[in-house]
Amino acid sequence: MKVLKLFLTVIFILLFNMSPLVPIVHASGIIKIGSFLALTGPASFLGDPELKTLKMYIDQINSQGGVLGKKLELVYYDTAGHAKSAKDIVKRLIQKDRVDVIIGGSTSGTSLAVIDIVQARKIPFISLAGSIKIVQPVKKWVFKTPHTDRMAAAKIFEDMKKRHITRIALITGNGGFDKSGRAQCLDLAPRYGIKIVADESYGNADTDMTTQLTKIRATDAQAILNFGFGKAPAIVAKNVKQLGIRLPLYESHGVASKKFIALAGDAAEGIRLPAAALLVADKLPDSDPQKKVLLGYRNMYEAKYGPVSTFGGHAYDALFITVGAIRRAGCLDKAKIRDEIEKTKGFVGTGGIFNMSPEDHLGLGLDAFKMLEIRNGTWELI
Amino acid sequence: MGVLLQVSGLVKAYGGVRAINDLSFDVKKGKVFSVIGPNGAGKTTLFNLLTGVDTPDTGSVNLDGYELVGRPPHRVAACGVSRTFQNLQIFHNMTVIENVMVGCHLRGCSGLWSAALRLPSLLAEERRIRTWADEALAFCGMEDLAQARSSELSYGVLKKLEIARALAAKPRMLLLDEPAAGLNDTETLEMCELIKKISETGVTVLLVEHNMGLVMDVSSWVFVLNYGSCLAQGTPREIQRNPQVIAAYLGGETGIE
Amino acid sequence: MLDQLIQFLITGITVGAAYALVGLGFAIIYNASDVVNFAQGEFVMIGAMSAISLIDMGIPYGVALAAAVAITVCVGLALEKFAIEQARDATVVSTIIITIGASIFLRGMALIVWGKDIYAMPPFSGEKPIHVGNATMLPQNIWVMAGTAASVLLVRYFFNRTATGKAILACSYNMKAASLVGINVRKMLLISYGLSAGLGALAGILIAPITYITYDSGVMLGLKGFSAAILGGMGNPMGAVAGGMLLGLLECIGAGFISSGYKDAIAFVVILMVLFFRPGGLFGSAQAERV
Amino acid sequence: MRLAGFYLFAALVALLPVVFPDNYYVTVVGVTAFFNIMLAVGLNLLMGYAGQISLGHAAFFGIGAYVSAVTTVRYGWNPWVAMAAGLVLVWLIANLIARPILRLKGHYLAMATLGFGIIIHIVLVQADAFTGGPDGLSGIPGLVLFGWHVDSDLRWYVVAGAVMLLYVWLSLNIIDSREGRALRAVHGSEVAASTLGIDISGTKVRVFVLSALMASLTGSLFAHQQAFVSPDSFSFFFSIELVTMVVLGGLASTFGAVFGAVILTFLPEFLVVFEDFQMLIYGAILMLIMIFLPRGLFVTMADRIGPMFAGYFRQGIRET
Repeated sequence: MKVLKLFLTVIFILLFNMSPLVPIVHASGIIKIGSFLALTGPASFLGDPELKTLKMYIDQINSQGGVLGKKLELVYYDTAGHAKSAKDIVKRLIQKDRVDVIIGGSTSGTSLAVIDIVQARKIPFISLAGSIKIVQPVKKWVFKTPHTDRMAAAKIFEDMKKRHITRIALITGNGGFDKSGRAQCLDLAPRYGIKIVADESYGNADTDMTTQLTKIRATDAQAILNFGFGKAPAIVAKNVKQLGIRLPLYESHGVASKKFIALAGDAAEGIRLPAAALLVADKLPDSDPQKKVLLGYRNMYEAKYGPVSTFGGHAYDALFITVGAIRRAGCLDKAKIRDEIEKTKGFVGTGGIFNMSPEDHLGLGLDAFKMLEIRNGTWELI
Repeated sequence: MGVLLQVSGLVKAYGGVRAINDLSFDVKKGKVFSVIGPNGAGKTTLFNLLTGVDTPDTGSVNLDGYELVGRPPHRVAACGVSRTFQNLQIFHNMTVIENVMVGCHLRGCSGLWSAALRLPSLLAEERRIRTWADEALAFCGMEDLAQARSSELSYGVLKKLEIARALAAKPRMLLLDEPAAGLNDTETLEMCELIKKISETGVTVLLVEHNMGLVMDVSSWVFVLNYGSCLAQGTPREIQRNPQVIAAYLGGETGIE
Repeated sequence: MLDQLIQFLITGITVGAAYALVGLGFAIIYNASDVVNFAQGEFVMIGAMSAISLIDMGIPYGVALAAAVAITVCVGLALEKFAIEQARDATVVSTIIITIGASIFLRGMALIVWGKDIYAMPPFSGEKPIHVGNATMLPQNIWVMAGTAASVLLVRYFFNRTATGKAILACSYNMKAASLVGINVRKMLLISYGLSAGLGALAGILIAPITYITYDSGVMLGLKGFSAAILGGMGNPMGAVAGGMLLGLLECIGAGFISSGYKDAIAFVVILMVLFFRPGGLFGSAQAERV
Repeated sequence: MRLAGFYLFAALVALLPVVFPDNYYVTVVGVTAFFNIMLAVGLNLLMGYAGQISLGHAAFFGIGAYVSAVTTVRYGWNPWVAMAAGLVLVWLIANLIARPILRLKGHYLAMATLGFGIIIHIVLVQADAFTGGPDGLSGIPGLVLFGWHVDSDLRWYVVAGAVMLLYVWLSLNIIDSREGRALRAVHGSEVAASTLGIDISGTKVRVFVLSALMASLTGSLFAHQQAFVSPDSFSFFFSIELVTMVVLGGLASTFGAVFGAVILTFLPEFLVVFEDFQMLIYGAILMLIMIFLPRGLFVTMADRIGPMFAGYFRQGIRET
């Protein structure tokens, strides 16, 4: 008897714990946008501005009456950059929170991990991560807004070609962004007549990269290319300076934020990197169609949170592409929203002007990237 | 009666100190052979060498034709040597009966896979092991305690449990390391009876003990160890009268009676 | 080639010095209480973070550094008082989990206090590279090496010459005996936690200008410090220092001559090999079970 | 009555999806919990019963998962063949490293297993031509059981649940056998065990290999269920989480490991609402449980709730 009672109690406790978690009936009058972002962990500097941007603009849209007369609601969770948690979270978003669209995946790993699920569950998903593998080959339900690592590599190689650089040293971290960028560089370099004479790697939590750079110094490289994000590229920049290496240093779009300049200090001077126009918005000619959008986003973000980065801009683009698609679809039918996202044409975002098509789920050209050089602690267009 | 154990030229040094210094002796089959000596005489070291827990520098230990030196403890055990410990080595994570069932390890043969799948052969063997363990417990008069947790038992009972566990292996030779240490008079008396009973079943007993009353009562041969060497050996009566032994034990004042 | 080797050695020794300090902290606590404190890396992070915050507040450099060490020491004392002391009778594995829990807790605290930002600390004395042949180093590299050397000497002095140090050593040999001869074991444990926390903070402050600090920087450094202490032999503080130096050099030589991608793997393979052939670490003694 | 607790548990596992067929916590988190239980039960054999700590258990989990992933995705192998290949590889590796590693004791053993786990993780990250690097490998085919496609969350619940129950059953069986007692004896006192004829290193090696094989099989299932693998699922953080599961539930108790795995799977799900405070709370909970219930949640609970109830689950619970 006692056993039975206890067993029932256990069951009861389990049920009690479950009851608030039983799927909530989808409330009409709300459009649910699900999001999974790297809010902690090494990639948190991506997820953080992305979340802030989404929150800020969803509040703004709601205060202006919402979309189709419905309010937007953001449901988000932290992946800490882990692919396994991203998968579980996306399932949770679809199954438990019953979101209408998903915007998120700060890192390529987390984005790639959830593709199978969104494809199977047929839900529109706009990724905020860089890897070209996310949209190539094209997956029906998967889109993305950031420029690809392949575009970044191409942009850098174009610039190198202009400077008659043919032999470069590559140094990358061990994260997904770094590794994927490295693969694209290795793949693209021959097309630009560039030979990679050193291919070094570091751990993203390492404290010092002088060893790798010393090896690079001993080669006949004419420039150094560092694909990475977070604190490591700043250490690389400082170590390059410390070792007295006078080669041009290229960084990727992973360091397109004021933070990098602040961290690297003097060592940042002269570094070139490809980045979205957002960083140099005020230096664009007034005729540039992006200028108004960029200044608008930047001013609003900086008024509320401080220095802007291009990463938050990706979330801006994804949110407004989604909102536009929902408006055009006129309903919350997921297939219709997806079709409309795919039909996005001439959308002026922070990353560039998006022209999507069934063959291109990104819709940005190489011209969306600007080549920048850091001078006197800020970016200059070159 | 033949000789079961032949020890010859055994040496073990720790650092520069020779804990066991060129020992040689024979143990006769089915008798109680006691090793006595003051603290630090090397008694426990000797037991460790005999059971493979420690390896001698030189010398040989021969059990009925098998050389034990160089064998790891579990192989020595497989030759029929079982022991108890001065500092109790009870498996506190098991019940009393389980402790004794571990003692039956050598008498079983089932492996991990048959256990995992609970094959019929395993079940049959488990039943046999259980019976043997019950017998060993009963032999030591502990049959009521089979399901008790070993952590709840008194020191005296644990001493007996170690003996039951060692007996469960059906050894040819049993090494008892100070079985009466820490026991009260009644318990010591019981222990004395138990050792005699074990000896009667034909198991050769090698005993290390400080309680001279018990040693003189149960032993058929006493071996006196001093600084790793043999001081004297003989029947209990001879040892009690040996002036060297009396001198070693503080001029005979501490009661070799 | 020689120039390269010198550069690798400079880097290796600097990195190794930081590992050594963290490893020393592990060894001191282990010696006093047989506990491996996996929150040691968090002391490094807290030390560096506090120093940076205090400097940002406009507090004079030297005062800020001293205050940062003091803050970390307080954290170390609190950890001993509120976690370790409460779990006196816990088994080895339980204490491992407790200190892992503590490290997660401290990291969580840092996340709330300092956020996810990356912090940089101004170097002690400028950033002008010093040339050693064709190799270069920063003034901060010298600070790291000198700071480590000084603290190692101080720790040695403390344990070999002072009454408190000897008392802690006594606890490490036999806690019961130590308390019987009138040593306040509780107090000695507190002191050793304070000391390790202080050493961790010092490590953090020394390396912060070379690298950058985030709330989760402690994880890697803690792991490397633990490896250093094990490599040297857990019971031997000077072994931990040697282990740290060796680990730093291994990484740099491995990265320099074999493969930078596998440099950590190379270091761990060497550690495994050492343990396989010397199960008590390089300078430790293997423990034997007493029968 | 030997397996009464097991039958109760099995009934609960079987009933949950019937009552909540499309509940996220049952069919999604539940499956994750099953994988964690499988790993924890295997690790508990090694840690709880044989007393050998391992901070590198995730490595075997990872090897199994990656062998399945790489061979099916890159070479088109049949998943079952891939699974067997994973087991063979893990068997080889485990046998190779078991003897030297298990000679170590205490913190040295912890370091060696930790180091092994980290080495494997680095290989998974760096050998990107093969493993896909940090981005991982996707497109792993699902399992087909006699024409029955395991393709929905509910079906995975059934498969993973069945294998999980099998693991629990195996573990309960092993503990209560000659070999299981030998394991526990090695933990209790190595010297006494050896003088009773137990081959210490052989026993340790066997259980090490067994728990590695259990992890490998779990890894293969995990890879097919996720259809995607990436190295961060197999990092040393996860190894430590596994150890925490085992210790949190209570060492040397199969159901303790089950309980610990369930708690640690669900805890983060409930803590997500705390956002930035999540880590702080998680750390605090871990510390508090281990400080105040050092024998583990489940073991302490089983002891306190009463002898009747505890009797069903207490099989093999450590007595100290």
